[in-house]
Amino acid sequence: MATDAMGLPFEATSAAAWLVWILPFVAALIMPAVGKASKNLTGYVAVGFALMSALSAASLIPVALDASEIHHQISWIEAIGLKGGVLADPLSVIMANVVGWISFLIMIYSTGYMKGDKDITRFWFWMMFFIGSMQIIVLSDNLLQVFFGWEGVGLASYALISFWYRDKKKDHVGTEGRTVLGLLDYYAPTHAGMKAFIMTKVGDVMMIAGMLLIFLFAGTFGFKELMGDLGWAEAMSAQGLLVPAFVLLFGGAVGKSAQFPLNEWLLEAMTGPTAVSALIHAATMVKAGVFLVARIGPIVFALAAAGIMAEQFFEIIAWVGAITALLLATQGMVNQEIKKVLAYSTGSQIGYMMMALGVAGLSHQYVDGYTAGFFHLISHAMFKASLFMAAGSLLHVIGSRFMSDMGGLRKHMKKTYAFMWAAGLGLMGAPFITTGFWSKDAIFAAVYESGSEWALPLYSIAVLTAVITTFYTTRMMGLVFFGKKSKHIEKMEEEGHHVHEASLSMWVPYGILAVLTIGIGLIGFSAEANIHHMFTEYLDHSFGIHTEHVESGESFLPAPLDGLNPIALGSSLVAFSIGIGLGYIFYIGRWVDPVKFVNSNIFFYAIHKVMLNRWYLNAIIYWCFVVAPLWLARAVFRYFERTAIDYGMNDGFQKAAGWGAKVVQGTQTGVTQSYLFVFGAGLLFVVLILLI
Amino acid sequence: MANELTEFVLVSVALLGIGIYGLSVKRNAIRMLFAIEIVINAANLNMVAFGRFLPHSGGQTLALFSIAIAAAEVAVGLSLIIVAYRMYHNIDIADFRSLKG
Amino acid sequence: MADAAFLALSVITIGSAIAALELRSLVYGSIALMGTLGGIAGFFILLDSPFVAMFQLAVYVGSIAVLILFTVMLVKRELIFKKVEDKRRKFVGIALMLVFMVALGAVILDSGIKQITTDEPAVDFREIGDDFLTYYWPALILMGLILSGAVTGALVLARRVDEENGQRVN
Amino acid sequence: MLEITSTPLVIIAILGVAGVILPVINVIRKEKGSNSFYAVIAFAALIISIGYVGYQFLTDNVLPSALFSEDVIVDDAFGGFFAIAMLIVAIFTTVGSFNYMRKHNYPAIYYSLILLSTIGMVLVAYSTDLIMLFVAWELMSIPTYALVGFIKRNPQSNEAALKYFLFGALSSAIIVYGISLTYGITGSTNIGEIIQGYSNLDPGLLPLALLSVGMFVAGFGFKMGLVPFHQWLPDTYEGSPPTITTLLAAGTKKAGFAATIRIVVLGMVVLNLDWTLALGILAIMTMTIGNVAAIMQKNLSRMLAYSSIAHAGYILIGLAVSPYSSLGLQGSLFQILNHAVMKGMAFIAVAGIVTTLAVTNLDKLKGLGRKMPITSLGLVISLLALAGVPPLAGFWSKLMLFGGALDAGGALWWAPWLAIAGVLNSALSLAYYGWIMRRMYFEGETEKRVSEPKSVIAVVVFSIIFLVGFGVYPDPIIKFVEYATPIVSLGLMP
Repeated sequence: MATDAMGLPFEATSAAAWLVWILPFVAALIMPAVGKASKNLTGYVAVGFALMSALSAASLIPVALDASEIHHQISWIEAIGLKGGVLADPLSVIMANVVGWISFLIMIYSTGYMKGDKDITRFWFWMMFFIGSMQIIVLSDNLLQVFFGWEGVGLASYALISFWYRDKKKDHVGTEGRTVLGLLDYYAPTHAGMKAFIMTKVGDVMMIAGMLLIFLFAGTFGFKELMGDLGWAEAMSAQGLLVPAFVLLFGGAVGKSAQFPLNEWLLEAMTGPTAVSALIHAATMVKAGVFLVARIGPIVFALAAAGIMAEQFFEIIAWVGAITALLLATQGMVNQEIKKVLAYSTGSQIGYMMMALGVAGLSHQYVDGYTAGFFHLISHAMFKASLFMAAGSLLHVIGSRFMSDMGGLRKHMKKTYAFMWAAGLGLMGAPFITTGFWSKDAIFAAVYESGSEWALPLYSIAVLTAVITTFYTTRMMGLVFFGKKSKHIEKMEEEGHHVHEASLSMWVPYGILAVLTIGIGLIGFSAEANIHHMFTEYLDHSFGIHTEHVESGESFLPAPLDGLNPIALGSSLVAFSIGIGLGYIFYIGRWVDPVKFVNSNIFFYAIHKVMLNRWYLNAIIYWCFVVAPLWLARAVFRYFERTAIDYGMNDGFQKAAGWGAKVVQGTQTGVTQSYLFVFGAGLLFVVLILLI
Repeated sequence: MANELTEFVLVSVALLGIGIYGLSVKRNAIRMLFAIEIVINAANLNMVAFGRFLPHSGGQTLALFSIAIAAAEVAVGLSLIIVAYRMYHNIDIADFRSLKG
Repeated sequence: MADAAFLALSVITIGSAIAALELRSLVYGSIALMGTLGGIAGFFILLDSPFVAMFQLAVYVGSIAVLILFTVMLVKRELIFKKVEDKRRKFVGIALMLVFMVALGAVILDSGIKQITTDEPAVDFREIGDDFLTYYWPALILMGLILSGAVTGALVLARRVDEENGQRVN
Repeated sequence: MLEITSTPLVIIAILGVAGVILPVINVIRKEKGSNSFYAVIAFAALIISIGYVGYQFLTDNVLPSALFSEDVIVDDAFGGFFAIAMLIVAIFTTVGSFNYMRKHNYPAIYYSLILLSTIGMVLVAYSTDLIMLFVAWELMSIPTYALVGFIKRNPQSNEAALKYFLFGALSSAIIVYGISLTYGITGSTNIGEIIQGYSNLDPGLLPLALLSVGMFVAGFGFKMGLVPFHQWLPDTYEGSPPTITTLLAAGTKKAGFAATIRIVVLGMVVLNLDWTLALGILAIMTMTIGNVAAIMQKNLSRMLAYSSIAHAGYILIGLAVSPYSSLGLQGSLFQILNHAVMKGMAFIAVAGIVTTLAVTNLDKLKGLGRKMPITSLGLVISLLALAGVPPLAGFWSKLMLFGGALDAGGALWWAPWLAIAGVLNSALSLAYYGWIMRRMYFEGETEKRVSEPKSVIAVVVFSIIFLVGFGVYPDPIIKFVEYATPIVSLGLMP
């Protein structure tokens, strides 16, 4: 039953944990009725319920500060001893607040962004459904319930990506007519939704397989119960199934968080409304994978203390994260669509978080990497949501998704300009003033200090990615706000449309987040120290992972920075300077024309081409898993169902005997005799396999 | 008994084979019905033969049920054939293949 | 060893089964089928099951075969004598038949079935009646339902009334 | 001894009387009288029957499962479970026909045949004697031959019926053959005695036992739609009246499983043969071919038909691993109940679409979500449940099936592969389910809403409540399944 560590009245606190995810579902359920009454009302209802849900999450904060937990269970499926419940511990409380408050802000933004859409009720329904499902993932106390939320967010994501299902041209992503390896690089919303659904489903299938494996050995899905008796892990380890099971679970995270090699759906997910991209494909749902790894990582790490080693699990996570971070960052450098650049950046930054959570398990100080990854999750959620919403208002105003159609906007959209710089600096990791800097620096330090054999290569990748990140963020800012006005804008102005700032309900939310990025950044170091402290206690309490108190030796750094790793700090500064310098040369100062630069050298040209074509990964996936199987299905259909059975028996002979065209036009199947023949042969076949 | 069980069973297997041959080769619906009758009779023969050698009354009982059921089956089957004949003026099963794929 | 009666019956049964399928005319085919069914009845007598044999004659030869014969006569003349066949299908079918017989025959000969012999007297057919009334009575009820279902179903299907105007008039 | 109040006998009495009386009323009223009049009689009979089954369960008059009896039928939980599933399907069919049969002749006979076939389906599950089982099997089959061909003016209906009839007749002959072999080597037709006979079997007779298993698998496999005995199925499902397709897909197919569990699984466990591998191979073939063929279909009924072939494969997983994992067989039973509701609702929805729009071609279903919102919602929910998306009831049964396969992995090296094949196939099936959903919601422009048949709405609403309700809180049904599942495992047989 419930553990009431806090001394608060038990009903109140645990009820708040339940309400966090139940309220959004209530809102979703009443939404059709509200929509019938009045379409204008739907927005207020959604915002109101999002606020209530966020407030419930906020009421749980004391739990996190105490590093205690609320665990409340109800019986769910007694037949197999399964219980449902909520588990509010520091990890989930922080996450629930991030999700709750960011979604509240995005809901406000959406009231402006989606104004006048005739399918608005559907939009709110799925948004609320999404928030509820996401909070289930966060607050569940067992894997199965997590999986329910997991599927719920998948469904909502599918429905919202294809929200504009009429597939109008302006809702596509990609450039019309461009092909990669013979396949169009141009996606309609419905196609994109389908792609996301199927690609994440691959991960889901792996996840459920992993869950089932663990359940068969442990007899439970609960996180707390898994930590209770470790006999299951020993048994699994003895059969060599422990690492595979957890890697399968991680497969689910790979799919949902768009990590390599299941990363490609995230880019096309940008066909959805920008509010959706901000909420689902930047701030929350894609973080579900990171959250899952943060949930199960300590369990795996704690097993090591019991002598059950599963290092490969962490190595795989670290490498998947590193590869994704670099791969997607490079593609972000060359893309022309503002939302896609941000999407690449999202995947890349999540790669960072994975890397941190991975190296955490490879080092002795688990809490360092753990804190770094999670802190980066929080800061990324803020600045990326802000950037996306800002990009959404650009799209709203300009009416085009291409950055080449923007340019010189800094005078017209001053607020957006300022906020985008603030959030963009967060993404770049501008030293000392942004949350992005502190979290990224913590990741660098964690990787560097992990003492793993992979530390050096991972560290190089991390730094290289940081350079690229800074570069493409500067590039984005340069293309959008600097230089001359594009022809598109000039044409708009001729037609009498004026470029103006977006409405209040739109700029306020991203303004708040941008200000927070800087504001928390200013106290960033102590914020991180607080989280670090919280997690140290949490890991110790819940998983028995002790952290040795390393005395920070004589640091030559000045007092406020005491305890930072000087090498990480140094490389962070260098990476930032190189990236922003290069970006300034090409895109803000415009001293060198990037097009000429790329074309000047066959080497640059080739690299540019590969990056633009998404490393050919997307095309290869399509060839292998879509085009080829369709061929195969057609072939099976044509040659097995239609021909093999009947051709040999019927038409083949008649053709050979030259009985003419009559036979050819007579279609092949539907002939009962062949069916009966197969029946007889099948009977023989069954008897045969029985006798063998 | 003058004859061995094996012999009866072998005759029954032969009839079963002939019946399956008829079903997978013949195109005339009525002839396919013949083939089905042959298969059912093969099974009945088997049943009664086993029943005699056990000896046990169940074999004959099942044979009786089976014969009666075959009569019912054939009645429905023939009426279906008659409907088909009225529609197509043809009873060639291999020509009835609008459903396929 | 098999006696003469058995051999003769086997030849009649299997021969007329083949004839029923292979004879060009459907009418002769159905007469040959009656031969098969009669042959089976003969086997039943050899197996000391006169009651089943009588039932077989009454139901099969008496009604089913006649029913088929009538249907045969209902359809057009050309169809009765037309025999379209795909030769290739036929060869494959014969191959299947032979494989079937050989495989099943081998299984049966290989098994211990040969040892099953009996010297006990045959079951008295009164026992069958007993069985019907004490043990199998639910099956008998179902049998009645089957017949009623089959008859109504067959009648509805075979009816010609208001076929043309299509819609049912309420 | 059989009590006169035992469930199967009462069901025979209620449904049998109603089934026989309907044509008589028809004759007395000189073939006048509306469709709904007969439908209400049939519906009432079915409701009373299902009520009686429930009453028997609640008053604990039902024996636990896996008891063999001295009689030809036994009133046990296993039979009761199937009785509930079949009666739900029959109710779906009857309710769905309220609307569908308005345009067709002879409603009285139609409902009478449905009732008779339902008796057969229910009694198959209750039988503990091979002869009884065979007779019940035929009572189930013969009326459906007539029902499939019921629309006499429609050539496709007739073609479907002929194909179905030829297959059915052959397979019932094969079943008799299998029964005769089993009877020959054990000396009885009572399943309990057969199991006794098997447990001290002369090793020389083993091949015959295997032969009879093969014949049972082929004969029942025809109804279940196992590859390679499946080929009639898509044709028949497409051609027959969609309401009757409901009865075939959701009802008679499940009776095939009931028979297989009673005979093959219960009976052959004692033999300790490797028949499980054969079922495993068939399961994989069935799943894969069903799903691959479904991808290319252009017709909704046909696509659903292939999908139900695939589902037979999933259900067979549980049967294949049953001697080593009770979870698998429980999953099979749960999946059978789920599939009855899911496919039942899907085909009733198709019937609704056919009666209002007269199309089943997928290309013509564009924008169905706006034309017929409730029907479409039902179709979507049933497709998602078929794919096993949580939180719908289909998720739990698949979870149990695959879990059972993994669970049996300790004893059967190939069992985990069944789970892997099943999971891959589920993922594959999403492709074509998604295709249908996309057609319904994401295509087409401005469709006007048309009025949907009330009977279809009733079925859809019931099914959605069932699927979502038991998806969120499956506990009662899992308990029921546990209670109804016979204990099949090596060493536990008499």
